[in-house]
Amino acid sequence: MARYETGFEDGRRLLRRRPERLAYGLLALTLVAAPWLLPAYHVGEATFILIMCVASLGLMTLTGFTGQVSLGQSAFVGIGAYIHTILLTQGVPLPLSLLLTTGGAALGGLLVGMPAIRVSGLHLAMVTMAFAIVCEHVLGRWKSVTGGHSGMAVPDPTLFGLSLGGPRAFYFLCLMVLAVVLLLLVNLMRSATGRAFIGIRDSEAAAQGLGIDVARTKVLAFSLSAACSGLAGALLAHQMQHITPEAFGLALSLQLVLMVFIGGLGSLRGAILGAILIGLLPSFISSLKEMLPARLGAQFGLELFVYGAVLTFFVLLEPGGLNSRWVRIRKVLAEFPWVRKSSTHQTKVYMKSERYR
Amino acid sequence: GAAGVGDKELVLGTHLDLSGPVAIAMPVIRNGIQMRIDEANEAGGINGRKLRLVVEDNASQPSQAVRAVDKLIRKDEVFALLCPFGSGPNVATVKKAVDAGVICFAPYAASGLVRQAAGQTPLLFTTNLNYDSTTSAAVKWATGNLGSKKVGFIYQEGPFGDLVGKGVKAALAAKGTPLAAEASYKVGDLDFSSHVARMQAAGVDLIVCATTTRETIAVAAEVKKLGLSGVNVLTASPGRAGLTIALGKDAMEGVYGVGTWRIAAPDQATAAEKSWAEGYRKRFKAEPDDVAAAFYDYTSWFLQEVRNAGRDLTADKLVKALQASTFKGVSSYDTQRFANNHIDPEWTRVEQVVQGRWTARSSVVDPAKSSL
Amino acid sequence: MLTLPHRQPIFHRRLANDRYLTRTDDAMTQLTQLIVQGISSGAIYGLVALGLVLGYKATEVLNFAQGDVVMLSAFLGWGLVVAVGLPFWLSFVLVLCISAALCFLLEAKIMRRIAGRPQFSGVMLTIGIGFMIRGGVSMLFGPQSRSYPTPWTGQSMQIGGSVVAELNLVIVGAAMGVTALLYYFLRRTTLGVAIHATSQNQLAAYLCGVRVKRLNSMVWAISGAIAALCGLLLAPITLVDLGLWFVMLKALAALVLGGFGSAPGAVIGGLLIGLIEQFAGVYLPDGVKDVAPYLVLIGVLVLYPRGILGESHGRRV
Amino acid sequence: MTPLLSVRNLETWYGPVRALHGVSLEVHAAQIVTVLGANGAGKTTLLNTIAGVLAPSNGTVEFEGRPIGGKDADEVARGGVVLVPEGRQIFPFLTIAENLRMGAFARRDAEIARDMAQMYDWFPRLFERQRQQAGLLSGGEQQMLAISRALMGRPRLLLLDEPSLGLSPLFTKDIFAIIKRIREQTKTAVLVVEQNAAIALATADHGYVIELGRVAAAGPCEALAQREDIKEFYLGGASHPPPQGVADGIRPARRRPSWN
Amino acid sequence: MSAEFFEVERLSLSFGGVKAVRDVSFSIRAGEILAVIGPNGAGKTSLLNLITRVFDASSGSIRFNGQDILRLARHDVVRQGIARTFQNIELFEGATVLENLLLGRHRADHGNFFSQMFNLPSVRRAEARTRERVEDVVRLLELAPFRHRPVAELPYGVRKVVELGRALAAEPRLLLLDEPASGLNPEETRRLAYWLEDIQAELGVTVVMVEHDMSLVAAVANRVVVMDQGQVLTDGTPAQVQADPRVIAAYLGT
Ligand SMILES: Nc1ncnc2c1ncn2[C@@H]1O[C@H](COP(=O)(O)OP(=O)(O)OP(=O)(O)O)[C@@H](O)[C@H]1O
Ligand SMILES: Nc1ncnc2c1ncn2[C@@H]1O[C@H](COP(=O)(O)OP(=O)(O)OP(=O)(O)O)[C@@H](O)[C@H]1O
Ligand SMILES: CC(C)C[C@H](N)C(=O)O
Ligand SMILES: [Mg+2]
Ligand SMILES: [Mg+2]
Repeated sequence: MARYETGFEDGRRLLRRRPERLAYGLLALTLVAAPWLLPAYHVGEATFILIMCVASLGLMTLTGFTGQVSLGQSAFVGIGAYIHTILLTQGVPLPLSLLLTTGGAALGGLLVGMPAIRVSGLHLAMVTMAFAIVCEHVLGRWKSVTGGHSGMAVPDPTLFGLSLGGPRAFYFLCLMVLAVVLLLLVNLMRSATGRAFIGIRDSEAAAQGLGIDVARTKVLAFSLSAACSGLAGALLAHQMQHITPEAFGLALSLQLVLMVFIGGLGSLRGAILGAILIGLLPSFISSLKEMLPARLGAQFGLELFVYGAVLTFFVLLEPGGLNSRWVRIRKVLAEFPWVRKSSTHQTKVYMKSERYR
Repeated sequence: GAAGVGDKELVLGTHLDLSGPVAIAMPVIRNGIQMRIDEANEAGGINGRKLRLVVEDNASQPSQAVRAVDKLIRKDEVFALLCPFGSGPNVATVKKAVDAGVICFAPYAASGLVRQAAGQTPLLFTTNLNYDSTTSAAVKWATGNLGSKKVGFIYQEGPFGDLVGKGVKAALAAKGTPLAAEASYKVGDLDFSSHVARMQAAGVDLIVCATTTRETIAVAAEVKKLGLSGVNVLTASPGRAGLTIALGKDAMEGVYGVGTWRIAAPDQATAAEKSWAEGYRKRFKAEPDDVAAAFYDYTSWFLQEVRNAGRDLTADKLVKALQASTFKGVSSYDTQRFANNHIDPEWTRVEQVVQGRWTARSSVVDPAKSSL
Repeated sequence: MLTLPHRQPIFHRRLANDRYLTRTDDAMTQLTQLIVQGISSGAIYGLVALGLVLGYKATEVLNFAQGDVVMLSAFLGWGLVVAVGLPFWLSFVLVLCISAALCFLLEAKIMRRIAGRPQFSGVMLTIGIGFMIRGGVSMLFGPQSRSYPTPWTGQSMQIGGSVVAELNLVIVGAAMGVTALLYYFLRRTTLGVAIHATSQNQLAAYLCGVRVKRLNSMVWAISGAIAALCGLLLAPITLVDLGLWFVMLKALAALVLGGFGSAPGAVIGGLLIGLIEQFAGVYLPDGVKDVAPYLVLIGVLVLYPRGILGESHGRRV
Repeated sequence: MTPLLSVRNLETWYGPVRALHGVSLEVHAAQIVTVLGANGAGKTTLLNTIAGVLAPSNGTVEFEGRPIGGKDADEVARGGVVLVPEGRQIFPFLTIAENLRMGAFARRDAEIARDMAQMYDWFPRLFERQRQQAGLLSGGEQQMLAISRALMGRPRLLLLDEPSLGLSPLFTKDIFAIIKRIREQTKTAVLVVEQNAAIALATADHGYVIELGRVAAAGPCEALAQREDIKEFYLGGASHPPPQGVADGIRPARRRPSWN
Repeated sequence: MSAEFFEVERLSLSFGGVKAVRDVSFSIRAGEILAVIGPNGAGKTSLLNLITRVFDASSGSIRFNGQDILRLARHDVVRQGIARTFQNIELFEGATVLENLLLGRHRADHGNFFSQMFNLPSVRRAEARTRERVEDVVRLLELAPFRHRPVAELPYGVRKVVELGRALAAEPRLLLLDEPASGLNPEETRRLAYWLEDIQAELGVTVVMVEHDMSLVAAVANRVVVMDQGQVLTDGTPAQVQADPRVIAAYLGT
């Protein structure tokens, strides 16, 4: 059956066509060259976004692929940041600490996931939200270990005696971590486990009927996403240089959920696009402010208002998320000279209850 | 020249909570700073430079503050951070700023912790009194003068509450009495009945509050509602503000507070205070407020030394100037100076709301040198 | 139990250094005090949660902006009473109407567009709208806190030996009244059944001739009015303040605890959380109070995944 | 005589996909009309468009002389055109009785209770289970519920999308008998889409065959039932047993699936 | 092989007061196609749900290849070689036809989570094998034109076929079908009959099929079990049951 094998291998290849390979190659080059092209501030922002990408990829596996909405992701980011900081202070070398942190967060995800999977949908969102609130509280109260609300200073990242604390070096550390995480997730998503995730999202009954161990797979997804978030937390700790519990509160959870949602559920690319959009918003807003007339720019609440407006705009007008827009653009580009006028016929849609999934 | 020091312009930055839980307290702070800067610019700038203030939002979120400070340092290339707000945000960012050689002046935050986070640096100048030493002095005063025996503590979870608590405990430890009860709340909590009930259950006769505006009022009102007539309420400095009375009205009557700056009632105001208030009203079409005055003052102090540091401005020069400076502003109790990079002496006194006005109950002292 | 209201304007009694004997409270008084307090603060959570239940019932959207509507209403109340100078009760009615109209429009113009999308889109959208409301209010009114007098400000009475602010009674009364009305409306009227039906299968509801769009908007309007009620009742307790939306977190917990989509459940959940907070606040170590409702929430949901009064949604294949 | 329902040149799109390419048909008062067609021909789309579930992008739908094309489904339903949709669409957490009462939502007359008794009489299984959540009914029971809920609305035009789906042979016959009886008693017109062409053609007066979103044939049912192509495609399995070839291993040449 | 291949004994199920299945016993020989017919609400779907462990039986036993199914964990039933389709189609709406079919093979997919993450050669080989089997199903059911179409867009009839394909992809030894012909027109039903023949003859799969379309039952079933009110009314060849007056009265009509 060699016929299928070749076809199939082609189908499974990551970058199928020449133009695609070219585009991604260019992207990689740009990312590598970026620290020299951008001013220092933007390198910092880019690093921040890379970190957010790692965290949002984690949530995407859970929410976008497995259909389990979690508002507790900030807790795992926090756990990661704290474990990593504590390990580093204890003198554990950076690579080992990153691994241990990832493992620790995965374990945390496992422990939270096991009871949490008993509920689903909005109930799950609420349980995980409660968990995040409790977790932040514990971080703030457990003074002997976490330094309480005054937080902890994060040691500089060093590798074999070399400091990675500078903006460029740290940018590359984050870029590398993101690349590895992305590659592993891409692999996972195109294999049996990834398909099982999607199956559970679309119909638990059918998934069960196909012999997928629903409980186990859900816990796995939880654990996986916690691991990514924890890893992101470790990097974030370096980015912040000083961590306090409030940094890992509900607001961060909401941001992450917004990233995967606005990026487009069920696509890793969406997670990254979402992280870029949401990650850039604050700086976008602050530069917007500078352009507005001083009276308006100085208004209190302007940030919040614009932030909300952008969210509303994207949720309303990009139902498939940024990813679907991207796919459409790519299609137009691919068919370029023959631009088909897509007839936009409004179809009526009806609310579907999700209460009996 | 140094970062932010241009030919015609001096760029300063700050980060405030413009969209977070404490945004309510920001307009006055911002107005106070802005007013002084505008005045300086209207007078032709300082040493030939106009001043430009870049305001960023930290939403009281340390992580957002980190990014805001990154932007201020790297993109706007500010010369100094002027009066950034919030303990969490400042603790998380101060090291970053001073490491980059940016002066951090007068953060409105738990000073002790900010200093701890900053490490050994000459670039940090805190003007906010230490919550622990001032509160400690006030609690000692209360045990002496009000005869308080059992002390309870209601505090905001976070660095601010922690630091006030340290002061309360220090004062009690000196007396050899333990803290009778403590109850924490999170920013955003609306209901303080259980906190007060806890105090009541422990039978306290003095409740020390590490609270800001709304919570101070809520605690005071709850105490009144329950008719706990032998119980005194003492609020740490953030709750002791003109605003709490303006909003809390009757509920605030009789509450004690730890003073950090003068709150001038309109009819008792000095000429300087009156003209300042007039200027504020004109500029912002709003009633002036003690916090605004305080931040106006801090900005004044800063600008005064920028002028003294001369046209050839560098961080080092300004640090030297500041260390050598003395200052007494519209709202200062007394002349202040920086010693060991920190405001010294820490003038404070105990006040009480009497007929809708913060009224002195003790003399102004420096808690490090003498007790109230 | 209800001894006669012994009305006393409480804020005018003491002066600066007055010192009275500390009241000796026996454990019983303390207990009743806590229960009364717990019920009255729980009632507010329940009331906010009720508004959430309604919106959820009809459109299966969990309105995360509810807390912001509460906050907005409080500001509107301040605006009408203090800035415009209208009498309290007129403002009261006006605010209810404005908030209802606003939520009506919100559903009709915005929420409707995401029909058929995953449930969580509604959450995302209302979060965005909530931000806009919060930002808008602080741009319009400024972020400062403020207060205004209500008929209940500062009034309190004695019930069974413990002091209760009249406002708390009003709140409890309002919560009970609204719950009873809603319960009757949802269970006993054709329109109520239609709301259930619409949420279960919107297409089928259309096919039965239900004016789904109007119905949904109307239900949102009612939930807006409830939010306004909460805002107006909360304002005298807590000041008119941007932070009012925080009540949303507790209301959410109440809603989930009681079982999504159950009106009595929401109120029970609210009361439960109110009581838990009070008791944890006094009898458990410091700090536990803040997380106690959430710990209970996690525990209850893990044991009863549908909440206390949640319907079971068996699905067959 | 003007028809009760007249559909002219109806065109419906799903986003970029055109599902109906200009369909015209008529239903007269008290007439039973059937629509036949292969999978994906657009039958469901047609009924949904008439009922207002989908919006047409072209063409007109008139009911009793008034245009109803593009109106919302609830308005169409209140106007007397009631659809039993594909896939049942019951209210899963309401009881059976509540489901039926929802069918009469738009009615204000006093005869609702009587009609309900009538439904229980026709569908005794529903009577037995009237307090049970509808979502727990068996597939066929749900279909009964969907049909009787539509009847509770006392439609003047009843649109049925594959009413026999999941019903036992006996019950399929019953349903069509009921349809006929209703037509006799109340002059209700019926437009029915059906895979079981044999019974549909036997019951209906007039028939349309839709292929790929177009009307491919139309005429009185007797005439349609005689046509060879229709016999082959639509009556094949129903009127006579399948070719013996299946058992013998000799198969008739496979027709390409209609979706190619 | 003998009657032991699949055996249901005195199986009962009740929901509160409703006795959906009462003391049902029957057995299937390997390679047989067994049709289950009966009036609406007779308990046919419930029977399938019992076999695939969606519901827990109140009493009775189900033996498959000497294994007691009722003792297994839910997801392990499939591992024993039992696959099913659903009456109301339970496809993964958000996925393409191909993905649905691949998911059908989940139980045969090997390799742990880490080897999948690193896309080790063993995983690549397993994936290739999986895809190969799925392509066989695509060919058998003529699904090639829809391979990459999202299921949500497909008409009812095609979805039915996709669901059948998904069950087949699991390479079951026992296939449970719930009304496979509902919603299909006679032409399509005839095609289904061929496929079922193929499935039986070429793949050697045993089939239990709940069905109302007697033309299909008559064409492919070796044996028919008639259920009524949760009980077995009678069983026999298609011709026998079609002639049974009780079956005519309760189910077929005249
Ligand atoms: N939601 C949708 N999105 C895109 N295309 C659709 C959608 N629904 C239906 N279609 C397409 O429209 C065409 C007509 O579908 P329709 O459901 O009307 O067919 P039908 O005749 O009712 O078929 P069946 O007998 O299977 O019910 C089909 O080709 C189908 O693929
Ligand atoms: N979860 C449940 N709770 C209560 N009753 C149920 C449940 N599931 C099924 N029933 C009842 O059990 C009976 C048998 O249902 P089942 O679905 O097995 O019937 P069926 O033979 O498949 O019918 P059909 O041919 O209509 O699909 C029905 O009367 C149904 O109402
Ligand atoms: C500065 C004070 C008013 C308290 C403030 N909330 C802080 O974070 O410290
Ligand atoms: Mg159809
Ligand atoms: Mg069935």
